[in-house]
Amino acid sequence: MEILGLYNYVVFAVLLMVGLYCILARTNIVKSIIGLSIFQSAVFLLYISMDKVDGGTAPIIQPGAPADTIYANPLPQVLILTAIVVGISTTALALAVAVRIKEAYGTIEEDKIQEMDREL
Amino acid sequence: MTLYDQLPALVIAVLLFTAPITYMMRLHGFPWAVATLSVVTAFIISCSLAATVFNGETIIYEMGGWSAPYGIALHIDALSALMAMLITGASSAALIFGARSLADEVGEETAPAFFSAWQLCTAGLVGMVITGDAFNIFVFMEISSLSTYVLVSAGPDRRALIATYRYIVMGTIGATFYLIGVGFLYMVTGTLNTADLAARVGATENIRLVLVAAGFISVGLAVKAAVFPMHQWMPRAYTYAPNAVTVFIAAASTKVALYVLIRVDYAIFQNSIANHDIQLTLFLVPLGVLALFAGSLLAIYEKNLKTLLAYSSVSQIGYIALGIAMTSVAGLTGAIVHMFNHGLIKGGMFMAVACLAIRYRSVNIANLAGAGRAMPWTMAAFVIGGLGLIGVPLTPGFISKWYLVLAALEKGGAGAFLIAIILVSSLLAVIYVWKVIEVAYFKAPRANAVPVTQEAPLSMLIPTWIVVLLGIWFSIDTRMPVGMASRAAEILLGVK
Amino acid sequence: MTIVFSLFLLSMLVLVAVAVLRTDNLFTAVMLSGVFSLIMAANFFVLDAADVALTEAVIGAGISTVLFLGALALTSEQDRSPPVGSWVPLLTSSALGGVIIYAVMQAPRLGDPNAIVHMHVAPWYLEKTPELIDVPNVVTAVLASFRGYDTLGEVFVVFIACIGVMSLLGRVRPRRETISEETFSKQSRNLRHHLIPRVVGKMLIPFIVLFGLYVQFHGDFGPGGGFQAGALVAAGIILYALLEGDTRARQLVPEWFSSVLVALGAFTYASVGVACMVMGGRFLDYSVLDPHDAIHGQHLGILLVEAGVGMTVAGVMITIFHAFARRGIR
Amino acid sequence: MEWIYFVTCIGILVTMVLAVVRGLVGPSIFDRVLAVNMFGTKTVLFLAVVSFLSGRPDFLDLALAYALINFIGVFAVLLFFQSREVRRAAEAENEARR
Amino acid sequence: MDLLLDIIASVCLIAGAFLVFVGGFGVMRMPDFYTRMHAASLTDTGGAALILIGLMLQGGLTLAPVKLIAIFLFLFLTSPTASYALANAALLSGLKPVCRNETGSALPTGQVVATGSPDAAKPAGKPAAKKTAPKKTARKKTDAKKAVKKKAAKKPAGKSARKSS
Repeated sequence: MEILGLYNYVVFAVLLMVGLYCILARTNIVKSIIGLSIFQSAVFLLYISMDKVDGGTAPIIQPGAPADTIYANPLPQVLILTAIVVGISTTALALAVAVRIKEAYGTIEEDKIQEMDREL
Repeated sequence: MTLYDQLPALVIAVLLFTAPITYMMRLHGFPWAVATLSVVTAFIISCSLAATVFNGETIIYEMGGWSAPYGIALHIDALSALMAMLITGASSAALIFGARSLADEVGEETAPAFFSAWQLCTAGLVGMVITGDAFNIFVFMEISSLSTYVLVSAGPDRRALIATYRYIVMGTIGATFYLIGVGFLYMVTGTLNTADLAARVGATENIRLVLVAAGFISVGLAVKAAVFPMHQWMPRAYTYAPNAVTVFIAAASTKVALYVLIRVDYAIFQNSIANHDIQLTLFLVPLGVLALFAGSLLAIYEKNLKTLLAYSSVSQIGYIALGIAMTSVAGLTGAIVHMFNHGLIKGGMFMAVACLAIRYRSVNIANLAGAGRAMPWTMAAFVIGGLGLIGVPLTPGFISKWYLVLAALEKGGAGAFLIAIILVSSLLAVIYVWKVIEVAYFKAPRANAVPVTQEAPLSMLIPTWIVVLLGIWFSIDTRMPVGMASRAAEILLGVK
Repeated sequence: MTIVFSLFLLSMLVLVAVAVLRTDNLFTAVMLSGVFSLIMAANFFVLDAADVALTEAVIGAGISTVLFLGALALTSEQDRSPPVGSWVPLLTSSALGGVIIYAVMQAPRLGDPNAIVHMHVAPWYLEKTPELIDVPNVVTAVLASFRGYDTLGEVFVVFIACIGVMSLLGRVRPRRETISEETFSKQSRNLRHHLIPRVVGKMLIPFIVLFGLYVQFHGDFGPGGGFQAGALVAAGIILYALLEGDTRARQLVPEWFSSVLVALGAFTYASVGVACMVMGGRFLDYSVLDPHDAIHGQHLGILLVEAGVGMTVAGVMITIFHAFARRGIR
Repeated sequence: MEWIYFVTCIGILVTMVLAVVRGLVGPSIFDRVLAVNMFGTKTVLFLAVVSFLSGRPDFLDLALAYALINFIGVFAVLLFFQSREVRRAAEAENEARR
Repeated sequence: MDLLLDIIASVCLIAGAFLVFVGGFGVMRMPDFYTRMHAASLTDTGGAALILIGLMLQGGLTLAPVKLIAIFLFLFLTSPTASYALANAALLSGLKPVCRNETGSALPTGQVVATGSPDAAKPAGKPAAKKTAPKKTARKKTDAKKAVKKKAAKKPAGKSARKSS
């Protein structure tokens, strides 16, 4: 059980690895951006895994709930709400840049773009 | 609450409050005017804040009236006030200076968005230096980075796009690393306030998590600060951004990441992890030394003047990293003073480059032949800046190097090695600065080139010279920067 | 129970992430990353983070998939990366993973009630929220009031993303692709000829917008708030744009309107903060908004602030969507 | 009653796994879209049952939101397919000209 | 009364879960896209309905059943619509349904054979079928379902479409 309790964090590590590998190894810009969003999502998992309390429930206080109700930790949730919005903003901006790159260079493969720039 | 008590929040509020207004301005020239007005106001506010904390006081401002660690508190001491002054000063100088060149490079239609992004970039950077909350730093880091991407992508060349893309990828990786580090810290302490973190990190048993958190935060910020092997995004971003934008981000943005590095490392980790000074030294000294050489060498072989200066920034960041790594008052003072002085020097030099660009249309060094005669004032400013990079006495670069050498002397044998390296890299700086001077002053212009006979417009030349003269002033009367920096270093190291 | 569900969901997560990495077809990758977000959201829900789950579903699975598809339509569908020859990425990412696994072995297990995280600040929020702010949803209270400054920053992050996309795609005219009249006339950028989807979709739009408003104003009591509501309302408009075409959607919600919405939302948030200062409190201290009743002041402040957030997010998402949709081949 | 919910959840989760596998295997693009769509509906059900299992039926809002979002996704895909034909034609024309 | 309600709810939930699972199984095992879609969409509505009804019985007199009804209506409207839209898109892009001939061997599945016009008014299915007639006979001889499937899987659906147009 102890090891299973750390499974979330291991998955977090694996997702980070996948995301980073996708960013670094792929030359396709849109693919890298997808990798970037996986990379960011992994961090969401880290934070949200922290907020769980055994036998708890979401931190929304019910009117008639007994006084000893256990609630999950609200703070990581707030942080991740912020981080999700930051993530989509970055993604949107990166995609807009990718579209402009396609229009300017006719391709979204970084290695080809590099060749084209070198010719100049 | 008097207005005076509200100043810490006002410096952010002024910038954020007016950014949507700037965006809605559709009249010619107004976005620039609103942006300049708000940034200059922010500069004045930061100056008055600096005056307050000059004697080593600390201002704590509780956002929303919630006391830390439950709410977010602004935390302003000598170091943050100095940085806030540098940022807002660089921002206003670059805006005033860039009125002409930005009108050229940024279209009328994109102007509202562009200047709004400029304001938010300033706000983000200032927000990072004055906040006292680890997660809040991330939020403002993202504001500043996203707006910097927008600013860089406004560059006229299509290569600006690819530079922006690289910057986005590296910047996001850096910020996410920082976020992971903060997450681990939160996991072991249950708090996000930096002062509270500093108090609680030491008590933890999960030393592995703290160590890895320190690693993630340092690497993430090193990416943001373009410390040597993580610098790849920087030269392109500086080169293809609009000229005035380069002035601003070269002067301010990487320094802020270094500031956060100093702040987090010294305030939180230095007291709580055993032997952390050695770890920091092992991390930053090799990178700093490599940066000194690699940056200078790359600069020597570079053909584009803006890229050359960007590589020189890589090597100058190496000095700052060395200063941070020494974990002594003198070293830290040197690093902080160099952050300030390098901002002044590089700002001035990029201004000179922008002046050249507006007449020559190209900043390839080969094309600048004869610039010394055609644009004597601009080139003079450039040369003074270059002397500053080398570290000649009576220029700002000398002061910071002096402190670095002092700090190295304290270290004994290893220090002598560091001094030797600092000297050698100064010599390398001589080479790349001379390379430009040689072309500009001693080469005849090409026969087929359109001759440039006009000096840069006064609206650009005057701000350039103001910055250059300020640099000289601060190298003669060193009370302000050195005073604040040494006070900041004492606070950070807990020596009083 | 949680662990069993997590086991399923997290294993699926890894599976999907690896599949995204391996596929060469970007469309497949986008679809799978939509699934990735859905799994992530379900997992958040299992971990008692209802607000985050809602946000991740609406923004991660909904809006971001639409944006990715829009970007794919304008770029290319095939990933032509050369087969990987370099070992640097592999080494870097394995080192990263190794370091993290090394560290998290000391982390408290999932759901440990004695973890330090649940000891220091968090209980204070849970305890004091009913007393100081009197809002059932503690997440909303922390988001809008205790850490309202963070949220202010976040609104400006969205704002700047909108500015950025507009300055990149909005006004600079794309290079005209040369295509024949025949191909051009075939191009239809709506689903108007699909009768069934059109009827059903249009029927649902009012409900989506209504639901968005519910999420906006019910955010104090249940999962929800400005971000989720803004994204939902935007999703309704986006659905309309998909069905009826971009041009008609822009008649419904004119461009100037959505950009005013963006600026107005951000402005509202900032000016609530300034108003607090003017009324003698600190920045974003809503208690002073009502001089007689601090809790009522908090309520008022949270309402205004969330409204600002909702406006900005809705405006931003609509604007960004239009910016991508409009830039088709012409 | 608890374990009934639990069994239902497991049933739905297994189906989700099957849908994911179909999404990974393909073979055609439409199979993937089908799998994604099906996965979405299963998520809705899963959330509904879990909200009962954890005793917080007020969280059904989430399931509702998922149902809506899933629907929009399918239309986005549909429009994407439709525009793809034109894009292909344009690409082919451009290549022929070169 | 409560017990009865519990029992009915349990039966509904279990039956629903079973149906849902059958749908998933069908999606895995069915030979081509259209049959898979059939499995998915039929059991989707049926299974979802049963599960939601089961939950409604447990909800009591609160807001929960109302929300469940809303979800039910949504799914009931959107799921078939989505299926229709998807099938339509697949057919228009020329994805052929599989049909068995007398010998019982399956025809190539999941392969795009012709580009249909996006114009819905045109019956796109017919010309596409004609075009591919020779191909069919050629493939029939191989009679190796798996081999064909593999080929289809290897080729991304788009490529062959572009070639044939």
